Amino acid sequence: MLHFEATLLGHLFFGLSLLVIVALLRKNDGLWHLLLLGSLGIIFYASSLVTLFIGWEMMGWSGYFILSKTARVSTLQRYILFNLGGAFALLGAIALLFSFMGSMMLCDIDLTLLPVWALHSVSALVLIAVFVKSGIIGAHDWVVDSYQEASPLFSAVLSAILSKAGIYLFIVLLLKQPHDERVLFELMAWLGAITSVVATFKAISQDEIKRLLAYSSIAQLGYIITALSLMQAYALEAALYHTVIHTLVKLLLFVNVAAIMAITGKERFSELGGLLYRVPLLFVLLVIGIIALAGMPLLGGFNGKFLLYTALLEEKRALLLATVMFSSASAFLYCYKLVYGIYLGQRPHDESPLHVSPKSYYIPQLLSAALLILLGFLPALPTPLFSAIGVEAGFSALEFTKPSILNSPFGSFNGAVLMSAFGVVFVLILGLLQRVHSKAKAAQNAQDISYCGEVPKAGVNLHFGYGMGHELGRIGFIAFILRRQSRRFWDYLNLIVGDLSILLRSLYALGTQHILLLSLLGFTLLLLGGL
Amino acid sequence: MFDSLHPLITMISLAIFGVALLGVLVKKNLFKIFLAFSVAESALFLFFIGNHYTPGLKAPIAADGITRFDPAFMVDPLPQAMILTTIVIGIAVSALGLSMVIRYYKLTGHMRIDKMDELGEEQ
Amino acid sequence: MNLKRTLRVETLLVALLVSVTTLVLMQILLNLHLAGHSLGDEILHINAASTQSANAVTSVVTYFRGLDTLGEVSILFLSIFGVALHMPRGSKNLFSYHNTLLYIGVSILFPLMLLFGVYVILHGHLSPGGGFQGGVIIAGAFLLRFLTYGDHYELKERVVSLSESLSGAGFIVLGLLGLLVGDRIFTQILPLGTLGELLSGGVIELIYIFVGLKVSAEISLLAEHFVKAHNV
Amino acid sequence: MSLLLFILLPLLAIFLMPFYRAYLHYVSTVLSMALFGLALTCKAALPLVERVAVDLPLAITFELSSVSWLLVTLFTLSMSLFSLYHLRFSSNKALFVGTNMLLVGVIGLVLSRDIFNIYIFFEISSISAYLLTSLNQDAKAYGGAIRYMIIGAFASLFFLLSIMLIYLTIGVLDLQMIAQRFNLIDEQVQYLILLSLFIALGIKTELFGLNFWVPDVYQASRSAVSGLFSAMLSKSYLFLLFHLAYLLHVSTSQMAFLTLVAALTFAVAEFSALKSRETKRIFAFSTLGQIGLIALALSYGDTALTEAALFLIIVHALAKLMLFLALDLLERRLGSTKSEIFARFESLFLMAVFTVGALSLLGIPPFAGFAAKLSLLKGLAGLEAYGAMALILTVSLIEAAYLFRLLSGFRQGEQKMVVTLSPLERLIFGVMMFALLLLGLMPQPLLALCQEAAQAMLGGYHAAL
Repeated sequence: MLHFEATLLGHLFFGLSLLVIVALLRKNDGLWHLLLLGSLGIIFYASSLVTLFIGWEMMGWSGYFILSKTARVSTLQRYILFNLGGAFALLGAIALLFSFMGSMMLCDIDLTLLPVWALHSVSALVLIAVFVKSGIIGAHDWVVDSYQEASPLFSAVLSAILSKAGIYLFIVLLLKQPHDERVLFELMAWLGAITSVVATFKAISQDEIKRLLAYSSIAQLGYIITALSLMQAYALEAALYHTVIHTLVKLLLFVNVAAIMAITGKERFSELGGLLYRVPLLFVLLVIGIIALAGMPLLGGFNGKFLLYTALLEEKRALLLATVMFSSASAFLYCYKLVYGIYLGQRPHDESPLHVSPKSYYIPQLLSAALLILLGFLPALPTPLFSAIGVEAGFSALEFTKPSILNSPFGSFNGAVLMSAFGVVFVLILGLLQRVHSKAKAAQNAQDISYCGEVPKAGVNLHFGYGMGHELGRIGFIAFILRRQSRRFWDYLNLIVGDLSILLRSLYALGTQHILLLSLLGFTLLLLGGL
Repeated sequence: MFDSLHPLITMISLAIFGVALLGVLVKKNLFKIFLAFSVAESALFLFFIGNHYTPGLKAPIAADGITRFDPAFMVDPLPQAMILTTIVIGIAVSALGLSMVIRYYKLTGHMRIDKMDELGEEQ
Repeated sequence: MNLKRTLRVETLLVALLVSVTTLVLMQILLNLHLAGHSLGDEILHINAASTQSANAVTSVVTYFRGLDTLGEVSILFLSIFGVALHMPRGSKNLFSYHNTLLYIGVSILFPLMLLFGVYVILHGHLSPGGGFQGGVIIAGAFLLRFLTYGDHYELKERVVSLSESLSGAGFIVLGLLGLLVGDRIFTQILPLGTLGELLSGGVIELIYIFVGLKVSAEISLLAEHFVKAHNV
Repeated sequence: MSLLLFILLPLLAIFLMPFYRAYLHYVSTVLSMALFGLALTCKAALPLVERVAVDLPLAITFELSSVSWLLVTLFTLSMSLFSLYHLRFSSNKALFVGTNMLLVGVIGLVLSRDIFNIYIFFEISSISAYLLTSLNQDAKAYGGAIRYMIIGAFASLFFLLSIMLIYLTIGVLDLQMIAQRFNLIDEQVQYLILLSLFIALGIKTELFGLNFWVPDVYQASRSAVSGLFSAMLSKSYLFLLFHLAYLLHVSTSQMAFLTLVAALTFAVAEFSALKSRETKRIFAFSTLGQIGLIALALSYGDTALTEAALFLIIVHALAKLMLFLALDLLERRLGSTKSEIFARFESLFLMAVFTVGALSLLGIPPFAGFAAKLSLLKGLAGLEAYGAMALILTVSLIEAAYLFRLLSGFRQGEQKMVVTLSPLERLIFGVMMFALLLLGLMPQPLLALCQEAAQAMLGGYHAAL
């Protein structure tokens, strides 16, 4: 049943998952994490469809049992039902493929041989699995609840690596599509873009930190889905690059939040603030993560976005490019909220004691921050690996000159020069501020805003970090997004299925004589029918 | 009137079978249901043996003068053996059923089939 | 008499359905073409030769289809066991009124019925009757005693269960012997004797004695449990 | 060595019961294990045909084809596991007689090739099932048993009617000879015989429209006994129904009707399990669902699908027996089988047992259910039965919903009763879990056996088409 084969793509994804899981391994739930790592290994090194599916399902239910330590039953049910829904769709696609291909081996899969209707149904079924796993809008309820209710470190694993399984599945199964049958992937591109816009605005209006990060990973995965749906060499590199960056960023952010929760025991913006001077190192690490997350030119985050924008330009998808840019720009709002809400502003009034965060939380953060900075200096470092994967998947090789120069269809930029220039400017401004800081007057308490001629009452908390998203609701377009709840659709569906089950179950509460009557009725009707 | 008794026997036995089925489906008392089942079984036996019997044939036993077993003047012994077995099975089922009904009556105080509500979802 | 109370609508509907079913069955089964040559004719031809038993039905029941009888005996055992399980023997007899006329009559009749029962069992392969019929006659005799002797009369548990189990085991061992001695289960391992003699029919007679013993023990046990089910 | 030993030895053990009244559970274990060993030894000499007392056309033929061999081995294995589980408890006369009679009836149904003899084993298995249902001797048990008897008597009426019609119109009782002469009789009587057989066996196979009594019976009887019912009873009737259907060359439109009924069985049963609060009823609905699935696969008459169905029969019997025995453990300690007992016990081993059982039922890798579901879907895709595939995949989601709701009970509840298992119980459940895992990872050897059995079962049917 199990056939394995090492591929470059497998090495990349398994390397990432190894990095994430080993970095977050704790002693008490080690067994389940190793089982999870095993199932990821099975997925990423599977050479037959059956092995891929076995790994996929084992990842599903081992994740279920880790999540079941902390999550509520309704979230667990939602998690397992969405995941199994995707998995059964994948199983249907595998059975369908087998009936046409005759063999289960991945190397024999050639989608061009399929008749059109079979191609569309197989792609649709696999896409269901991909969409559910990466939490595309509509199938994202389980993502948000599970990330919030998982233990802090496991939500890091969930967001950093488990969500990438869908990406791997798409690359392995659907990337080699015949050119003329692309209508499904047009839809997929738009779905990815819409997801990122909606998820970004939902993220901004969240009060719990982990829900914000959950919506943010949905948004980032939306970019990757859009990149993949273009099926073009640079778009594939953009997707792979963004996968690596997203794994590192989410690992950093979630562990950072875990450290904050370990220190303060709080997980809402409204209960946090002003921790800059308590844990400056965490603040610096978070800022590095934010810069990469927002895709600003400095750190690695920009490279993935840069490739995605140029690929979209090359494919002449202007409207799609505009949407992606809009959502990526507005993404900066929740990045700023993350920094401001936790570290800047003033301490809340309850002054609960602060604990010291465990040392082991710093290691993964430092590791991923270092990698992000490295990718900032040498943006084209992974390009040879990505181009080899692209060639393996049947695309043309990418041009590669030096690790520090990232080329794309519309020009290239030198990361090293950029980073060093920024470093010099940063040091200059820091020195300037340091001298000015000595003459600045320290505010006695949170209420001292005499420079604007107003003295607020004692109870007022001026730290508006948590309220940042509220006024967004007044904008018509965003209010429309925030009000739409796909959860209501799934709950309504659950209600209908529940009522149908109670109705059907009443059949099994019939009296004995009614059962006999039905059988006799059936006998007579069939007899009359058959004569 | 008939060239052979078979149509008559079939009609009578199926009529009894119908009445017995009606008894099973309508009667509320458990005892009567089990009795209706044994009536239905006997109706089937009547139908089966009746259709095997043609007037003038003797029982398949070599006694008082008959020494040769010849199908020309002897009835087919196999249905008799089958019915002998099914009768005993019929007794066995009704004896077990009635003993359970008695015990059920002692436990719940009623023997009505439409009031048997111990099983189901609410319990 | 209030028509509505006696003829509920549901009964009418069910009656309609059942009558439709019966009429359709009648329509099919009335012009039934019977099989020209059936298994029974086959048996009649070879009965004399292979079993030397005068009663063809007995030879079918015990020899040609001996396994069905074994199955049927185990079904009887199963249901009697169920009855004994669900209705344990009370001490009070339902018919414990004392009637001297019945008492004298039954004490005369009891041995005669036993004798007649044994006769019917033993002559299963010669005349109509056999294990089942004889067993039930013997059980009838015991039932008569229950009706008249009141509470203090009861079957000896040891004897009844012993005879029941030994006769059942005997029946099976006879079948297994057929496998060891002959080439298949339930073959004729005893000499066939000549038709019409008491000792004819080979294994048939022995099987029917075992069946007779078992049925008489079980049906009398059944009678006792039903008769003494009063205050359980 | 003869096939009849499978039937005569248990009967002998039952008749000689008064001699070893106190050691019944030991005798039952040794007997079922001996029969299991016997079944394994006669694998080499398949197909074994044996005639009782005389030669055809009068004899009762017994045949151990590779399908029957597979089923007999499964039944004796489940019986051995069942009696091993009961070794700990004191020897119970009724349980000994009921279970061994059930084994005789079920093996007889699978081996016998004579229509009247099948009726005898039909009655033996039914009456022992009635007895086993009423084992608890309380109002609930008797209510269930009486309902079961009434419906069983109704089924045996129709079975009797069909046998009588067969003998009246064809004059023979051996299945092979009936099959040869079946299309000589006129059309309507043929249809009537097939229909009454379908009603009788449909009730016993628990197909849709005829299975509304099943949850009550499973709820009335003890969990361990329900485990036996779902592992042995319904499977043997499934084999009988389709064996007769293939033998009597049922028309493709009637087979399509069977497919529809099977699909309905699967869907309705799984749907009604969703909101049920009584664990035994949930497992009963799950058994009905799996039977619907097996019947669906068998009704296509295709070798690949029959192979998947036979594999599913074995895997489901093992998984369901394990679940019911574990439930029996809980029922004895906690007294009730409402679905909240899952939140009221504390035992890591038992949680693992329920989890493995539920995952295998669902067809989730790496357990055996997955291999069965995969070969089923591959077979259906091969026949381009996409509707059936879609049905199986969507309804499995419903199945996942209620099974995982049960499992989620482990995490809730505060004061939990610690349940300790004896080493023997750990061994039994450990062996069954290992078997499910092994069959999941390496199903090929068993699949090959099922393939050979499927060809044997369908040989005649394909030759005639």
